[in-house]
Amino acid sequence: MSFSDFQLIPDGASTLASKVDALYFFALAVSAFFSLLIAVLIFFFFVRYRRRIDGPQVGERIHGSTPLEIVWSAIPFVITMVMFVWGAMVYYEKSQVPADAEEFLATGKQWMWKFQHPEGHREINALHVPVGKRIRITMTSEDVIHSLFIPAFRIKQDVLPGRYTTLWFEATRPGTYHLFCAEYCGAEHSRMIGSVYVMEQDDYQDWLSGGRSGLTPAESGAALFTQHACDTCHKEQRTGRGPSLHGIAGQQVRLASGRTLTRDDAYLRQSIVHPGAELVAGYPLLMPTFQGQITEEGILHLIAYLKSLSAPAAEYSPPIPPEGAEQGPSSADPSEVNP
Amino acid sequence: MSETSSVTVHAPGLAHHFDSYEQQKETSLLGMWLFLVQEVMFFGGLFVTYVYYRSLYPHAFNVGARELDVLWGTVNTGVLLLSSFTMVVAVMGAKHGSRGGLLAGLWGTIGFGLLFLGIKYVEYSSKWEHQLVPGLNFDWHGEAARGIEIFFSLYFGMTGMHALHMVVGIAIMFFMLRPAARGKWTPENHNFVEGFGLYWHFVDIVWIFLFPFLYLIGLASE
Amino acid sequence: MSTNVAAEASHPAPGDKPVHYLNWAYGVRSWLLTTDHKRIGILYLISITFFFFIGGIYATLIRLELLTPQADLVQPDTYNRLFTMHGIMMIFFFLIPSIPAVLGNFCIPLMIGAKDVAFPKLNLASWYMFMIGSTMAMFSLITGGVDTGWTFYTPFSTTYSNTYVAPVAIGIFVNGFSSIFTGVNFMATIHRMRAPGMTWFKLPLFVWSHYATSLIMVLGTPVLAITLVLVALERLFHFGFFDPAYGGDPVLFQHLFWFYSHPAVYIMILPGMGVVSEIIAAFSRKPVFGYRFVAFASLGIAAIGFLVWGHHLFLSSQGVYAGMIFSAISMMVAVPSAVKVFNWMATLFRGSIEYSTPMFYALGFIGLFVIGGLTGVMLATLGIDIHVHDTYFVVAHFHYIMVGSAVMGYLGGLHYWWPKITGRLYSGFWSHLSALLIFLGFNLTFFPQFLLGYLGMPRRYHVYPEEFQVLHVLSTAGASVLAVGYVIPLVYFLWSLKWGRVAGDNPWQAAGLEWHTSSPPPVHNFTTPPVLAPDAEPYHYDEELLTGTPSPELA
Amino acid sequence: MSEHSSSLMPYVLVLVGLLALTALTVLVALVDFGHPWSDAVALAIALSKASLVVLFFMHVKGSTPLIKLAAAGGFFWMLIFFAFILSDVLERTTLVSGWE
Repeated sequence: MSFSDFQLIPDGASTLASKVDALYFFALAVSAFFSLLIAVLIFFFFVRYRRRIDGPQVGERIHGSTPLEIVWSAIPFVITMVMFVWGAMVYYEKSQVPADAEEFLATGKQWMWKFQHPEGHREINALHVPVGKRIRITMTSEDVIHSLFIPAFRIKQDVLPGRYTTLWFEATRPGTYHLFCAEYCGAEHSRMIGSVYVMEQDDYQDWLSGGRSGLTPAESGAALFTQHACDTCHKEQRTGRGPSLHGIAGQQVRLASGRTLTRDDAYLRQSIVHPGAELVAGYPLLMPTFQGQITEEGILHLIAYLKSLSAPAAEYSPPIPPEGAEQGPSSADPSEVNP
Repeated sequence: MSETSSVTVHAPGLAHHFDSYEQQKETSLLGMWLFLVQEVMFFGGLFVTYVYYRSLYPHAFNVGARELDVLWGTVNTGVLLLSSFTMVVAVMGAKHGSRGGLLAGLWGTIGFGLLFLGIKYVEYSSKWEHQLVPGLNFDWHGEAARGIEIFFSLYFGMTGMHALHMVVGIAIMFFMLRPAARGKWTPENHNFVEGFGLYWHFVDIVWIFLFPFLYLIGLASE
Repeated sequence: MSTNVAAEASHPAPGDKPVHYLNWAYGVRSWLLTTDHKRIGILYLISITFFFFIGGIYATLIRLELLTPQADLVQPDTYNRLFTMHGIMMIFFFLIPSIPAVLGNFCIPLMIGAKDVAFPKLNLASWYMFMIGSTMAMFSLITGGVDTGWTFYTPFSTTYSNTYVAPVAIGIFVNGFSSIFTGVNFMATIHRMRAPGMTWFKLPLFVWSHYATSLIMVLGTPVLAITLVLVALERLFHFGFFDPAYGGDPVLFQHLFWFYSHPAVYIMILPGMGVVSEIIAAFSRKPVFGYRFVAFASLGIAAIGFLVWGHHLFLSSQGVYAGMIFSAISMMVAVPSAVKVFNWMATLFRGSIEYSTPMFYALGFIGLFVIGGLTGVMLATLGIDIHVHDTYFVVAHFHYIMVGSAVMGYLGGLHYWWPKITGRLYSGFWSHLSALLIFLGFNLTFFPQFLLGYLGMPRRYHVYPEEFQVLHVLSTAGASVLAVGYVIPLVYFLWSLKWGRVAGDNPWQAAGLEWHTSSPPPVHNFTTPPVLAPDAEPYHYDEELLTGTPSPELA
Repeated sequence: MSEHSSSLMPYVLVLVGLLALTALTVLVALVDFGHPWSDAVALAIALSKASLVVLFFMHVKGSTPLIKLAAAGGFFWMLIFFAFILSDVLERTTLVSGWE
């Protein structure tokens, strides 16, 4: 695509884009119709009923008409309800993340976007994605609120500190597209931008194999898990001082306060950063807080690792971290961690 | 306001733009109530914040509330209710032209109000000693620390705003003492006293809600 | 209505200089300690005009910076301060007080036949609150400004911004009380101070719209006040309320902020709608079509408008179903708004329409409001908002409402009541010219921004991709026309004070009590308190009314 | 406005009622009624106390309809404010298992 060409509608490059555009054109047509109607009426009445020296000096005393009022209340009501229902359908689709979507990770910080592919590739202010694949991005912020905005995909989602939000899309057209931060985030807000590169699937595979992949999020998480000596307490079997973490992600848990919660990403994050916030029933508070010690990216990796731990602990064998991952972790002395 | 004959020589205490004491009284009461509606929304913002975080951190709020002194809270509730009663005495005094009643009511209200603030001071300083003042002096070892920090932020935010309203009220009452002694307020026009009474009772009502939701939650379950 | 009004304006003996509210006393004290609603209106007029031009200077700098895609005029820090201070000045210190505190203050007691507002001292206190609040904001401006955006989103405002957030927040807090005092005063005045015979359905629609506005001021402003207190506590003392680092939730801040700040838009637009109803009736010489529907539409907009704030949070990770509820209710605001527009159209029908400056503004208001309102419906549509949220589409939309509509309404009202306020007429030619310039300049400035928004240009960017430049240049060109259009009225209004023709009591031959007293009005508004006959009706125009001098702009 | 007698007796009774309700709310707080009910009881007692103050100390009983409307309207609007803000947070914390 060419940036120099003057456009009125941006390129559409996702499955959602055509749906948003269709809704937009409908709303535009309605708006144009009523704007023109009112403009024409104003001009017509203004000319037709202008005061002339020899004409009537006062207007006709017409006080109103209830049927008319009902009609012109009902018409906008019906039209806006059509727009509401249609809009809600598009929004619902945007908010329902397909289960089979590949999970990318993103963290926003003043003033850059960091992305990570499921295969482990990391990018800053650039995102390479294959065409025709459903992709979801789990996002969080290191500092203030940001918002990931890809105009060509007609998609946008705020990125908040202390919380995970998700954005998903399926790209349909290869090309290079803008990526913006849409929520004002400070001095260099307008430079917190980048590019999305939509590639044919083969090209994407080439790109993946060309770059240095590094560790996948789960592998990085495994490394962090040992590096921070989490494994001294959280053992595979229930032999450690802390609960076993195998197969817990997404499951229900009973808390010391008596409530039951789902261990979703947000709960796992909170349990790492603020272990005391919601204690699991049956375990005393021994774990220190890791607030400020692990980056948001690292926490995302730990969660990915926890999710990779399958439930049947008996037959479970830990994933083998690729070479280079073990030096740091194994050297950490478990006794350093003071519960 | 049905009277069309304009009052050329104004009665004492009747502002120029009103036609009658009746209109003046109704208008001033309405104005005061509208101001209280504004106050309801002001404290409403605090209460909604409270409910919001309590639904996020139910356990922490119960634990945090155990750090407050139920006895002092109960005593203070009683003190404030008594001050509301003395305020009624003051308004009745003004209404019936009893200068003594008005002054006694005002002094009583000032006294109970100051007693309330004194007890509040004792409570605040004990929170300071226990390092329970968020931001300035906060240290909580143990579970649910973050929710407890929010609880105490709200505790100081809500009781602080309430105490500020009391300080303003007491200051106004000190300024009311002299005109009261000189008989400024008559049975025909004591709208200021009556309006101030509404304000004071409103401040009392805020405390009526603050007390159970800050001091009494989780008393049985924790 | 004139035949029904018992009291006519007093005409002093020839050669006698009439005593009115402007000349009965002179000196600074007589102004700064006045409790006369008319003089307080003038005080507000002078103050908000000052802040309008301050805000305008910021806007000019913003538009100049955006001429080019690079940051060549100002640095990012400066740019962020510019749009923040532009928003704060224009919204809190110009638009919100504009029509209510100037025209509402001046006209409501006159329109309902009262000697003053219910609480004259509170009215003066309101102006002092405004001055204290605005001075604190100005202090922050002089010492370095604020860069949070006028929305103060947390945790940026409470933790990350290095600018003077707290003084501005406290300034807006204090200024909020000016708004609350005005609202309380208007409501009590409209309830309790009406002249005998002035029943609810004889009130001018301007008064109805101010009643609705006052409701919002009283019910909404305190929530902003407490929110800003919490922001200040978190920023100054690190109390935990909104910053996730302390366990807070930034989305709660957005809820609390928009609970006031969305209805605040209706504080700006409703009085403008009231002005338009008055002007359309006066210059078509017809009763307003569907009077009761227009009156209740004001209340409807105020009530429904309170329940729609969540449409600012569609992408803030608000719940999906909560978003749908807010979207559906937002749509419903379109109904009373459309009712008003259609009723104004029907009022023009078979009118005797006079070409005059206030009428130009009123019709401009309607046209721009229609565009602003319809694009508002588009923004409330969840599916479209995903794309245009936080883009220039939003910027264009709210400028169509706040500048296109509210400022046009304010200027229209000022032109309409200027002869009543000052007793003088302004130049017909220059006022026509400036109305035209403002209309054209406005559209040239902001229409391209709709296109920019759908193309994906985010808000609050000081550098942008090059393909957006064409539209930005158009916008800046329009802004320069707009700026000229805004300066001209300042000149001819000031000129008219000394050299303008004497207006007479009722230069437009309009109905309405305010035209049945002298211009400028006497200190207590009416020499004899007016009484309305039982069969009096609002906007009653017939040939009997048309006595005296013909309309000045026709002559 | 209704003209009450100059007797303070009715107000003394209201005061006694308020103090009794204060004692009651402390006593019932010692009993665990389970999750929503303990709060509901505390809220009900607080509302009763507030009603006593509003109706008698603030003379809403016996005042004009307009004053009654103002008093009720403020409270009603605060409820709306609560309902809409909580619709969001409750959806996120209970309906959808959201952040905690």
